[in-house]
Amino acid sequence: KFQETGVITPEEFIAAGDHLVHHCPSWQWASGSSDCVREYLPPDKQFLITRNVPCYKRCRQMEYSGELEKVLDSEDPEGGWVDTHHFQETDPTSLANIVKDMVLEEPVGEPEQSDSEAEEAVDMEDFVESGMLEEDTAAVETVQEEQGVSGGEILSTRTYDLNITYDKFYQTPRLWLFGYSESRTALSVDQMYEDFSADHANKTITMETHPHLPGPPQASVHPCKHASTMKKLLDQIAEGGGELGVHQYLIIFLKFVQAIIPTIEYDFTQNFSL
Amino acid sequence: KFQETGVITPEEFIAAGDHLVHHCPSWQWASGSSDCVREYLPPDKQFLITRNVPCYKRCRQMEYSGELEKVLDSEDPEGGWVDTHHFQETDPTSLANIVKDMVLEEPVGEPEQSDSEAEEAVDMEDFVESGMLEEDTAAVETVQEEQGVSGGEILSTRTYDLNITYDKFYQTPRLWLFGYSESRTALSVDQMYEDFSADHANKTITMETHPHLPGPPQASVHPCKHASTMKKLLDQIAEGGGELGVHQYLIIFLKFVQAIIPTIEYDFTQNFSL
Amino acid sequence: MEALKFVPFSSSIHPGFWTELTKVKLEVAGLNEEPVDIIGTFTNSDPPGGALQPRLSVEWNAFDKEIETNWNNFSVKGTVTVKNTIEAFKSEDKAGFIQKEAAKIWNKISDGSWVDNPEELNSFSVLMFADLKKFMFYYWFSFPALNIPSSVVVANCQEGKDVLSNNQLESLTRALRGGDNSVYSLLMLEEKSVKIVPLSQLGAVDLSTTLVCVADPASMAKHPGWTLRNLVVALCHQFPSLVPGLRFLCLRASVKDGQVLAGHSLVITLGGEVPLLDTIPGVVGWEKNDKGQMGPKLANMRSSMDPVKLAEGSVDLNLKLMKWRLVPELNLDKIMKSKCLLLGSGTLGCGVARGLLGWGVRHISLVDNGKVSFSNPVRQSLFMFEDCLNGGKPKAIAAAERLKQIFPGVTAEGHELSIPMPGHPLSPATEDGVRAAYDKLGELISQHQVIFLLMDSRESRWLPTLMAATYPDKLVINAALGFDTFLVMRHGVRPGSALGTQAGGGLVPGAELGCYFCNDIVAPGDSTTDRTLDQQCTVTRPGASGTAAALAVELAISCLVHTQGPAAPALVRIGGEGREGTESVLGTVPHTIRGSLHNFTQLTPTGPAFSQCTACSHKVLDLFKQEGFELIRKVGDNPKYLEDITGLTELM
Amino acid sequence: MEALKFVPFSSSIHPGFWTELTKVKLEVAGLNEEPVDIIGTFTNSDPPGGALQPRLSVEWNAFDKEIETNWNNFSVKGTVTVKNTIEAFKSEDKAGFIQKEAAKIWNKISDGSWVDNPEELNSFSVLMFADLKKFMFYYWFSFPALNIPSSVVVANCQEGKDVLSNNQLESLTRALRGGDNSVYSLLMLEEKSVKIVPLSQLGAVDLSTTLVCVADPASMAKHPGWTLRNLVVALCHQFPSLVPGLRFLCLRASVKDGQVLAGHSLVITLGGEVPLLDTIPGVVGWEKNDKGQMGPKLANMRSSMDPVKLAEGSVDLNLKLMKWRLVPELNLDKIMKSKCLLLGSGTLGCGVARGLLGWGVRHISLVDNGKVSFSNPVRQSLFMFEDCLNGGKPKAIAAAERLKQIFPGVTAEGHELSIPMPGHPLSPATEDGVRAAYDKLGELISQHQVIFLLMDSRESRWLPTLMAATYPDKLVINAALGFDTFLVMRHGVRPGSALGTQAGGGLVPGAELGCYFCNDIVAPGDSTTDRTLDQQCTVTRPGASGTAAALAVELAISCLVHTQGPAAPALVRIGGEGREGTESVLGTVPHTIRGSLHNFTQLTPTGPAFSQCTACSHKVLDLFKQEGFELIRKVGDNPKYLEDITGLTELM
Ligand SMILES: [Zn+2]
Ligand SMILES: [Zn+2]
Repeated sequence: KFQETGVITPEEFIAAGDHLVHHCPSWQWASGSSDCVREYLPPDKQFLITRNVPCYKRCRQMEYSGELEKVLDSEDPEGGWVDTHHFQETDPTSLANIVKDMVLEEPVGEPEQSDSEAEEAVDMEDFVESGMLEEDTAAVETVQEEQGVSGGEILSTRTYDLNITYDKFYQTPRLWLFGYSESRTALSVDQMYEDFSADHANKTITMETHPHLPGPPQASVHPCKHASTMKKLLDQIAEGGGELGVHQYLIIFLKFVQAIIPTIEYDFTQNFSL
Repeated sequence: KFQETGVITPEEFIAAGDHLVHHCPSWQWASGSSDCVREYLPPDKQFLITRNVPCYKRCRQMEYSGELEKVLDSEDPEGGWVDTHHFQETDPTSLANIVKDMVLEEPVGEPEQSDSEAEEAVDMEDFVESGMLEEDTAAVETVQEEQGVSGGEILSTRTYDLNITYDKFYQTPRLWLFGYSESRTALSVDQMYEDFSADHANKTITMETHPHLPGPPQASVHPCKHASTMKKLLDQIAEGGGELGVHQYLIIFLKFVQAIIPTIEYDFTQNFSL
Repeated sequence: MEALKFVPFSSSIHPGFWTELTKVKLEVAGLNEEPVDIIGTFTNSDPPGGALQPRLSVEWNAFDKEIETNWNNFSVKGTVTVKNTIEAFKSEDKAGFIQKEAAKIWNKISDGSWVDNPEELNSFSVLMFADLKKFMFYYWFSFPALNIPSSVVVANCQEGKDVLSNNQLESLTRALRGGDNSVYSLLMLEEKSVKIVPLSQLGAVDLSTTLVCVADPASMAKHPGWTLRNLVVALCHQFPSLVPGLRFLCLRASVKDGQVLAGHSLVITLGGEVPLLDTIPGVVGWEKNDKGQMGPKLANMRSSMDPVKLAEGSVDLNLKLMKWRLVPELNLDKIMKSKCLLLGSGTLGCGVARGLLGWGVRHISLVDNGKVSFSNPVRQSLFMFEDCLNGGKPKAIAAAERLKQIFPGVTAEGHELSIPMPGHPLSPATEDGVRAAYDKLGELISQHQVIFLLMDSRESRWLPTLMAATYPDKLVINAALGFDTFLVMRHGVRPGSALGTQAGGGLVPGAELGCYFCNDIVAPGDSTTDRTLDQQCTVTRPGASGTAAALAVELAISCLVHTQGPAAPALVRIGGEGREGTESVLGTVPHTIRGSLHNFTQLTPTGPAFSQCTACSHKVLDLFKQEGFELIRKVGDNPKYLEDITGLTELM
Repeated sequence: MEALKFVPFSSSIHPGFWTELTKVKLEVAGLNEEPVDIIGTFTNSDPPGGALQPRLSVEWNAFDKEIETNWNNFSVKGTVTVKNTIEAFKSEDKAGFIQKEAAKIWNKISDGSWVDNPEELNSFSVLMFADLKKFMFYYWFSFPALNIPSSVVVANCQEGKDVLSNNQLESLTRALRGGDNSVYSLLMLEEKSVKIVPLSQLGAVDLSTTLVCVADPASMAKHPGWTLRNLVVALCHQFPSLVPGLRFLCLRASVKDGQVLAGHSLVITLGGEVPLLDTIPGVVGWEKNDKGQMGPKLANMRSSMDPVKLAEGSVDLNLKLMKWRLVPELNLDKIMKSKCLLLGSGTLGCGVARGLLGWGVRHISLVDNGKVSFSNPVRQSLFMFEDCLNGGKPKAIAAAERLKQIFPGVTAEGHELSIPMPGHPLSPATEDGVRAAYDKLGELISQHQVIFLLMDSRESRWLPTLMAATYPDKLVINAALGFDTFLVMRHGVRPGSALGTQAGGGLVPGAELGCYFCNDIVAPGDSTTDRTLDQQCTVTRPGASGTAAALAVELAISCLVHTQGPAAPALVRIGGEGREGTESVLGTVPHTIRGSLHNFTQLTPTGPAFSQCTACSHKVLDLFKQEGFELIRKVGDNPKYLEDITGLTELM
């Protein structure tokens, strides 16, 4: 079934999720809000979550990444921890092309600015307290200073929390993204778009209510093309004489996803070549 | 203007109303509910009203009317008070034909019964009191007994109250009818249809909110063809070398109306011939 | 010498009175049961002969402090006592009630104040219970009358014209139209005229040339109406010596040829003996009901006051106008009684439901599995912003609720349901839910005559298409949207026998028309196939759904009123001469309507049924009859199964 | 020997927390300002290098009694204190607030209970003000920390991999993933493995082969995070003799290629002297704001939590999908910013308003002079039953209100206005009202770019047609209904010069297209002329208005986005090759669309302007410019006047 169509059942989703959690320790099963339990999934395995995925730079900064990586790598004891463009490095052409199909139509033009109306500015200076709060000499100063990187860019260490839910209608996994700014505030959708590949930002990412969590609508990769994309991949593998188990679905799925969101840095256990 | 189009202004309506009240004493000006005053009409001349217009028989009984009339006339000291078919008698052909145009389209078929759902029946017998109420020997017995008229018909002495309002959109008068049964309860629209000419009942009479009175929607002769009908009449008179003053509008108007509701008996002062 | 007999009042109530009474009870009186002052009127203009009983009318203005009257319309003061419960209404001491009212009149008689205000001899009191929820009004009028000593009798009864000259009558009617409209007065006869003076002048006038004038609501010969009654009692009390021989003009004034005529008024001369009258006489005056019994009347104003009934009446009338004026043969009843099932409650579902309401359809069921999201209300015409809050209401349920808010007379139900789809395999976790949905869908289809397929995916249309095709008479209307195109079609019917008998002559019988899947050689469920009309991330021009929904409804109605109903044939090509039997009273009934907003065109092609169709072919229908839910399970796992059993696989 | 320095926590809040906090404050806490228990988490998996500051995260589950944690995700108990006013938030004694929290920790240290529950050394307290109306949350985290005696210093700082062998590291990470996730424990080093025991065993282990293990949220070289801080204070108090030389494993565990790596953990050996610590030391721990100042943070969640903003965002996104996916050149901005005036708020007006909402139009004005009647809601898609009660709300106003209820982001206004009409003569009583209506209509037309004529009478369309034609750039869309037919058209523009230059080649320039009256040779206002499309007792098939309204909107939008806007040319006959310049990005922009539900056909004829048109010809326009309201008065009295001035009279 999976081999034929690229869709998976809830049971297969659980199997693939278990596989992912086992091989990618940063992923965990989560139960979500008790109000939103889907009865076709075990209560403690409602969806998958990984938190704190760093996102050092914006998509448009990708070409300047070399320098940044040096900075980051300098203190890395294990060498090369940062592994950007993982996807592009391993799959130069064909997979990338397949993933392009996840865009529903050929896009032209650039996204419009959402006309964020002038919210009344709150003067937070007014709340600053002095004197009565003693300075802490044992705390390391952490306020980010402007770093003299090319173009005067500030090093922005955003993070993302990623969720993978099961979409019953499309019978595929569905990825959700929660972004936090360097000052730990939730990113707006427009800010998140800075981290998404231009080909996808305005076409594949939609804002919807998370099926398992309370709160406002969240960014999600629309699953309407997941199955057909996966099917194409399966066909290519089959042509090459290989086979992909359904338990590997999420591993592959995350590779697709990185094509959409190339700037986030998460770990892949299994390099997979077509 | 009136001569050209058959429409009248509020001022002309007032003039024609004054003329009507003067010549037909049963008509009176009324002010209506104070919530509904139209500023383009004087407060005490908002609309015209005549009450208690008898309606002895239903349209389908018209052919048996001779006998009934005899009954009614028998005690009439002035002879021939009842003047049915006034309209038909004086204007045998041409006006009747013109009035037919007040039907919007040629009608076929007969009106459907409104599916009055079975209302829970209230047993009014249960409320009848005996014993404690003394019989009144000085009261004339008035309960209607079955009168041995042909076909065992009960003599039904309904009455109608008629109103004439000014319709600002159509710039014509508009007739309203409130019917009461022989037992003085308000007639339903279906009951009233029994008194309207079959050609008109379901086409020209609509139920609408009275512009000056509170209460549920009331039966009204839709004014959308009034002006053009009046215009045709004016043209015919002009061909005959005559002229009709705008003050006579309502007199003529009521003649039209009697073609629509032939069973009600009201007084016409001026016999008018084309 | 005859006994004095009076024609009683009958109460007559203008519908506007109930409206105002409801307002007063709800907004002013509340639970207070104290009598409220009202004003009624009577006329003395009824045509002679007694066919009309005298009427005391209360109208929309009864609660006003003062009301307009005129020469033939007289006011009477009264009260209305509205009890709070039907029990209190029933158990009210009726004798005591009228006794109390009569005592007030007697007080005015005994203290002599009636002479200056004689109209107060005349009053009425209404006892009521208003069932404001049901718009039912129980009411009982009393017109309190004091008994006249039986020794007082009628000495003579003539007509006015026998007593008054023509000149006097003319003078009288002129005075009437010009003057005030007191119920009681004195009429002084002069040579060629009359003069009207207040009743209080009674002691000061020459009674040989003066008549006591009373506006008389009655129209019977010989008998006066109620207005005279308490006056006689008052006169007996205060002027006993004047009574024998006293002449009364019971004034009646009707209109003929623009003239007011009063010659038929009664002139009554009293006779007999007047006994001492110093205590309150017996009291009568409760109105009899329609059957002549002592009981209250009931005004059931439901159909004219209940806004829900009013709405129903209005909507029906609007539709009847269509029939009366334009399409006399239109079978409105058939339309209004059709039960319609709408699968999908999105843009199309909302639009179709509204169109059906417009046609008077009273039974609409909606199905959807989604919730109302923030982007919906601007496109989906039954939803509002508030429906999106807190995660959104279930669409089908919210849509049904709104339908009732639009037209309370509709029976609308919403069902939250995921339609089982090919290519969506069952799993142990989902099986129970799918099975329940399957059963529910089957039940819904069996209960409705018209099935609208208004979903946003191709595969969800398959099972309802199949299920409906197992009946010979379901009308299935399918609508689907592209970005700026739409498709609206009716499915052919699949009676057991007819298929295969090709009728010629440029038209295709209803039994040989295709379904939505008849054009396809791929089974639904494969999401890689073209989905122009089922694009799942739906992006459409708003007008596409507006037009498609409107046309889907019109196609359904045109087909419903066709003599052959869902089996109506379709012309192969439109524009040929109107072939016998293809048109309904509303016009042609095409098989398919395809429209484009790109160039604002519209086509009505006709497509025949396909014997290897994955949804409506006999092969599939037969298998479905055998296997039922098992077939759903198989095609859930593998939609290609449909291609196999229909032979499509071989074909390719 | 270096001073002990710690990397402080930064607070990190999941949007779901604000949702839950709002719920708790509204539904549970109310005005109660007592601290509420919450749970946060931190991770020790950040990539090495210190780019990420340690984060204490509170998420959607913070108010749960217990939360899921895992090997690299540790829970921390805390409280949130929500003040009721911004003033109370501001004036709260911050020093006292944190002092109180620190005292609780000190109590646990001084009574020794921390040894069994060491995780209680770690806590946080949030001071907040929630502006729930504006969805703004002012918050200030404190992570109470007791000052360590400055004489206690770092004797040595190494990396884990320098102290533990590979086998030991591997044993450690295996234990981590399999075991519990205490923040504090003891790590006993064995030959090729490690063993983890509770911290309470501290007195019972061999400290030469045991490290105190602390999950460390920091990722900087050299400096541990906050979790170590109060532990050192507690140790100094309870085990002062053990402290010098005590080794701590500040456990950091990141993931690489599916492996958990801990070699970059810090191993810190303490040194220096431990003074007597029997009173509570100084307390620090308020979080700095984004600018490094001592101040609260602000989360403005308006755009993600305010349902109105959410709706706006959703609707916009839906439209942008159209642009992004299908029509990239679509100028959405132009559409959304167009101000639309709808003359008539009946079936067509309601439908058009909804269509415009669907296209994202934000400014819609409606005009009508009627009230909502009981038969309206089933046909007029903005009204509901309740709008009919008590005589009915004014239609235009009710419609505007509903638009806002559908989409709060719209600017919708309703105007109760009777449009002056030819053949409706002014009279002294009506003149003021007509004049005011004339002025208002002129003002409305000047303020809007798109004018929809959606009335139910022909004559009411005349003045708006004329007024709009005095501007060179108004887009006028006219829709009219018959029983089962409809007409939708755009009026040609009337720029001062262009008229008369006939362009060839099968297309008619926008300046030469006709208006609604261009086909007529009779002036509006004569009610005896044919009124098929303006039948005043409107009886139509519901689908006629549904389709016409949808097409009117689509025609307007197609025309708006055409490069020439209202001046877009129309093809004389459709179906010829797509001529240059006639299409907009959305397709053709026909002049007229005529449809019939009788046979489900649709035509798009093109009609040229008529030089003697009673509404848009230069003769009439010129006269209107000269005379203004006087012209209205004249044609009010005599609509034939229009026929005279245009020369139509002669023509006939
Ligand atoms: Zn088929
Ligand atoms: Zn024109």
